Amino acid sequence: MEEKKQNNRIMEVKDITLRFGGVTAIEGVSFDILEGEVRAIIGPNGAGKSSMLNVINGFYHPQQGEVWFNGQKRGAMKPYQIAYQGIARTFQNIALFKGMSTLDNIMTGRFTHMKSGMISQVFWKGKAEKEEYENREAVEKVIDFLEIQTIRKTEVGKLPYGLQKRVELGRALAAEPKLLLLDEPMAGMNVEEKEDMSRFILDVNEEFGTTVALIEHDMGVVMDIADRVVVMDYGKNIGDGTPKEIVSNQKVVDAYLGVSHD
Amino acid sequence: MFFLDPFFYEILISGLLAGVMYALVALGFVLIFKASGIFNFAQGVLALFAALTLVGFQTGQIPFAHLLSLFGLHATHWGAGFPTIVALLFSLGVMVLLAWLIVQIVLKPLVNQEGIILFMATIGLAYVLEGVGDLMWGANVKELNIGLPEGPSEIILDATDMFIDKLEISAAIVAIVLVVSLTLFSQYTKMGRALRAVADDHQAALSVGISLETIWWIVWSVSGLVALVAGVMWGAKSGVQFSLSLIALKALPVLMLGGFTSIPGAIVGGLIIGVGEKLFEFYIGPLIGGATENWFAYMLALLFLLFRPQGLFGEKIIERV
Amino acid sequence: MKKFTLAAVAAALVGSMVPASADHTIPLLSYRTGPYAPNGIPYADGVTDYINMINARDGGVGGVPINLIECETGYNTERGVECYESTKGQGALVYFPLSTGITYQLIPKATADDIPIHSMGYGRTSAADGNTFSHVFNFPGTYWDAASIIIKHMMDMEGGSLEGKKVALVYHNSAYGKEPIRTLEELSKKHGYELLLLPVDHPGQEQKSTWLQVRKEKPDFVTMWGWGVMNQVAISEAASIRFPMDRFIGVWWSASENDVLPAGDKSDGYKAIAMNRPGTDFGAYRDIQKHVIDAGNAAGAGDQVGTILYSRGMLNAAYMVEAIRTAQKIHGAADITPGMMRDGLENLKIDQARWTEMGFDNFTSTIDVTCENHGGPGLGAIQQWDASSKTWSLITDFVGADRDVVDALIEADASAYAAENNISGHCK
Amino acid sequence: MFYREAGDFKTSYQSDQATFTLRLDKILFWGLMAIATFIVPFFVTEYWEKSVFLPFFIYSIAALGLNILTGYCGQVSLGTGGFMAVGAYASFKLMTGIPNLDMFLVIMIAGLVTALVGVLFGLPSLRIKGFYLAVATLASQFFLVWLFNKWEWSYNYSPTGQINAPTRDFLGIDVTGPSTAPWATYLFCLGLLFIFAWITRNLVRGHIGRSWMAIRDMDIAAEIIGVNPLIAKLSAFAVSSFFIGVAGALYFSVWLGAAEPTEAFAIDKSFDVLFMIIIGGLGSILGSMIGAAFIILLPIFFKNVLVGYCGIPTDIAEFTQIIFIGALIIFFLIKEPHGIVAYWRTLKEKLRLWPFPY
Repeated sequence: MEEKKQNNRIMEVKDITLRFGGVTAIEGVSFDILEGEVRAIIGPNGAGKSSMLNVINGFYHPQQGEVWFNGQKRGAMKPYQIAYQGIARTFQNIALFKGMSTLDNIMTGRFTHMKSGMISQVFWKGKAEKEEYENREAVEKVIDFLEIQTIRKTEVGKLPYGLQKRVELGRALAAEPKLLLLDEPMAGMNVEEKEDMSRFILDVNEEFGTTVALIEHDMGVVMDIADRVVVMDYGKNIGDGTPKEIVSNQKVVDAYLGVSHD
Repeated sequence: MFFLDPFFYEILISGLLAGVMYALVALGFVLIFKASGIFNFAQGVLALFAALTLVGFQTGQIPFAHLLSLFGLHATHWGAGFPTIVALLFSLGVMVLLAWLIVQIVLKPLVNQEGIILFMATIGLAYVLEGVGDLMWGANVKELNIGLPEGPSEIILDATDMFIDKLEISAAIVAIVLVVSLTLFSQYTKMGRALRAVADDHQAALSVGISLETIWWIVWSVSGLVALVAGVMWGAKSGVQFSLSLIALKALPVLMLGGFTSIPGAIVGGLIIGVGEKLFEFYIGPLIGGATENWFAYMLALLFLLFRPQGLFGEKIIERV
Repeated sequence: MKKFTLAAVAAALVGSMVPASADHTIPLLSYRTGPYAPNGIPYADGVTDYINMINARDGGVGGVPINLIECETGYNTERGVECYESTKGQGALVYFPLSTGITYQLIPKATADDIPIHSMGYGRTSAADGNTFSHVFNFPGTYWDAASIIIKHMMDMEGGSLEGKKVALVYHNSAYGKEPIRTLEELSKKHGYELLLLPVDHPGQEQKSTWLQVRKEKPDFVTMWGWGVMNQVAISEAASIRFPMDRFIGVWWSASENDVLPAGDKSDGYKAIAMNRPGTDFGAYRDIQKHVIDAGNAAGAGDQVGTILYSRGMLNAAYMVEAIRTAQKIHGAADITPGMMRDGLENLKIDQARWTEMGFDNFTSTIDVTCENHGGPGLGAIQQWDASSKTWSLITDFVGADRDVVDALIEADASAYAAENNISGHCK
Repeated sequence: MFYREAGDFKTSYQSDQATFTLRLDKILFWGLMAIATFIVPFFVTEYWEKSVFLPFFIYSIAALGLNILTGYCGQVSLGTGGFMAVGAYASFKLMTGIPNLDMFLVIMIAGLVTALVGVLFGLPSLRIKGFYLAVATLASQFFLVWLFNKWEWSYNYSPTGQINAPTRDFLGIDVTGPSTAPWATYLFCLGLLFIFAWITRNLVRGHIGRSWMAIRDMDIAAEIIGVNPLIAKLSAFAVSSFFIGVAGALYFSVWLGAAEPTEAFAIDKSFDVLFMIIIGGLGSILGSMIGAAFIILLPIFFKNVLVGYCGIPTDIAEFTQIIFIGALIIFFLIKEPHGIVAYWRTLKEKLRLWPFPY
């Protein structure tokens, strides 16, 4: 575990400020994510965590601040361009393609890997067909990995919540991202499901070497799986360090243990 | 300069009055969409049906006369009709009954379905109503006269040299009365507050003990009333016939512009569309061949939408993940 | 797929397998539904009642009864095609589609199938050129004749000259409505009036800007090629801006009671071109009353008897009956084929004496169809509406069109069609 | 008993992604195709051709096209009539401008022209969504019809704006004009429908189709996965308009032979095709065809039964028929909101598991 810390910074956000109209969602937040680590972002509701992820994958454009990815400063980019750079994510409220099967959802996750043109697609010959089967192999690996073989052909709208979360993880994994963003991957799960999910995240991190940044409320889980933690409250960065350092940080404890803000 | 053109003001006023007529139709759409999220394709046919029923009562037509003639009954009229006011009340009664039937037969089994499904159901409804209306009252043109003043207003003509139809002025007054009373109804009555609650959140409304069915019934009844008014106004102009149901097409750009959920939006949208299309047709139309009103109304609405995708008064769409 | 085959099988069973009967089969492509139903209903009733009367009174034509097959088109071309195909196999003698769109669609098709079309005052005007359009007939007059006669009437009102005057055409923005434009343009060159074109889109419930345009341009006359609800609205709008109604002249499809009644008293004095005399004081009407209506067999709801469009339907049916008779005479056979029917139509000649025999004394113009001229004489009269008595009455005699102008236009359009479709005239 | 997979599971991805996963389905389909191709042409009469098959095939192509846009990509469009008009007028200009051009090429080029127009009118979809977009597409509907009514070049300066299809051929066999053989137009349109259904199938099983469905189901998530919404939406508009343009060209040139924009391509067309795909099943190829059959053939069926068999007056028959169709639509929606094709699927599922329901 210790050796990871010497790795490169895969992502660095510097002094990000994001406002909606008059409301400031994020104010001057900076932190970094190292290659190969599991980085957790924690904080109370409305702290700006999800907004932070939205900034990282380009859905929100901050008024101020810089985002560095792979050692390069990122200009104004659309979310789909950022996907091509190798950032994938899951969502707090599941954002699966409800009308599609599990398989199709995960296949869609490989969109950035598929390049055959319209003509080839129309005639389903040559590149289109070959590419489809190659990518299918990769997807099958993800399916095996997440143990969701039996629901391969099921429409995801009909799956129970826990499985949907897993399919969503699969969709993000299928992209083979360099950086995987998980927005509350364990929200609404029971203990057993949380254990499963934690195991998947750790496996992803260890087997594929994927860098993971996740938002999570359950401090127990965060303690178990995160290498480093950044704490946000009211749009500000109020703590950054290893899980151990964080629990002993007074500001963090206040924010969490209900020192009233009113 | 065009504003020195004496016709500019007349076209402006004509446009405003036409806009009120469009808004009358659009209002029916808005009421139903706001309370139940249904895009009611049958609104135009509802207006036709209401007007047909009114004329039927007024002139004492025998319903389904043509169908009965198959069995050798050749009468078409009872011999006497009802006075206008009674006919109006009876027609309203029919619309309320119709609303109840629609809710019970069509909407109740489709609760919680997606918007497009409900939209489709109203298409089926439009077919049924069109058939029933024609079968009941016949497909010929019927004169509709409920005693509203007609012809150019002499006072305005003398004072300004403008021809403003009294019928349209009455339509504007009726529309204003309708909107004001609808607003008062939704602000100050228990039922009105319930309606707004449903519009905001179905679950919440249900949890405070308001039956969704009742709400829908009321909304469809009110919308039937609006359809009756629109049918009367348009029917007085052109006679009551199938084409009356096509006025719905005139209301769609108004809806786009005003937002599907806003009553003031329907009015303001109607005015903008009315004035816009009339000015364009009057000044630009002759240069490009005329008959531009149909598409221009949509283009105008489209232009607005490109800047405000949710319509002029629609609730702002906030995208979040 | 299952549903499709099922429907298709049933469709075929009832649609096309009915054997051709020995009767004279005449399909009636009507529209009793849809936006133009108010115009379609009286027309269809008129045709039906007249044919039923002929069957009841004379036992048909030449001893062979007429089998009228009604088929609802809703003024829709696609359904017109279905009607055509489903009745064709039953030995249909002639088609009168009652719609410009369906007529255009059927012209090449029916010609290839050797079945004549009679588009009575509608359809393709240049079909009056019988040399090119061998199977299409549009007597007693075409839209271009109508335009010319209307202009003539305007000239009469102005004491013989339209020089420096302004004439507006308010028209249904479709192929039908655009028909008279070229003729009116040609005539404006000849007579020196200025032509103002004011299209109105279907359905035409909102015409405020059109009529403001009229107020602004102050035309001396307005003529109208309207259809359906557009007529009613135009007439009320014209009355609302106090346009003198006797200077507002419609084509024969803007000339029914339906068009003027909704406007009430304001429509008094409105004029339109007519193919026949209004009213019911004719022998044929008395026969219909006696043999059909009193017998309880009136078509439709029976409430259209005596209206302008009902009479026009009767007239249309009368032409057909007379054409069958002519065909029987030419070919010396009681049973005739569609090809013979075509010959009958092409040789149709009805003078006033014959009209009187048929029970249409002084009802309409004489008919004289030749191989070259399928447009008949091209005569029309002007009728005027009296709002107080709610009746139409003719105010002029049947007069002819400006043949120089109209014929040249027909010639030009027909030869263009002939060139496009490699038709060499069949008359010479 | 026979209706199930042989053993379970596929040994290759190829067979897993095949169009027909069940053997019986495959046999049924190709059997039907063989009958349609080799047997029906010998028996097809003009009535069947002009009133049943051609409208069914042509509307199926249009419905497939709209289904790509609305069913797969989620963009509700009411511009179908206008786009059909573009196809029809493009084919008319090609037929009269280049008389020797093969009809197949005419149809394809007409499709391409429509695709371009479709992309242009698809641009607002980048900002406008849902019913607002549906109403916005009406702008294209009304504008295009107005344009073809006014633009004299488009109808070769004929005095009325009516266009007529001259006689043209496909590989030497006449498929347009008044004296075509029923089997020729039947096979021509059947072939095109087959090709377009196959193209649809290919597109929707690949990544382009998935990008459309992703936009339909959750556009924001799709964008974050890497789908460029501009390209996804506009490609759907292009492909959809291509299909609809082809349908419009066939509608005018092969089926009707004459057209006038204000009547043939009016707003009713747009609504009818939309009804087809909703009733048949959004996002389903078979559903598009079932919907086309429902809207096009059911009225003919009713008409023939009510007027032909029962002898009811035409207008009463017509009213009864629309009441019945309306009631049927409502009934189907209550029973199966996802279109008739969902019925079919349920039936298949039951067959597969029979005799054990669970």
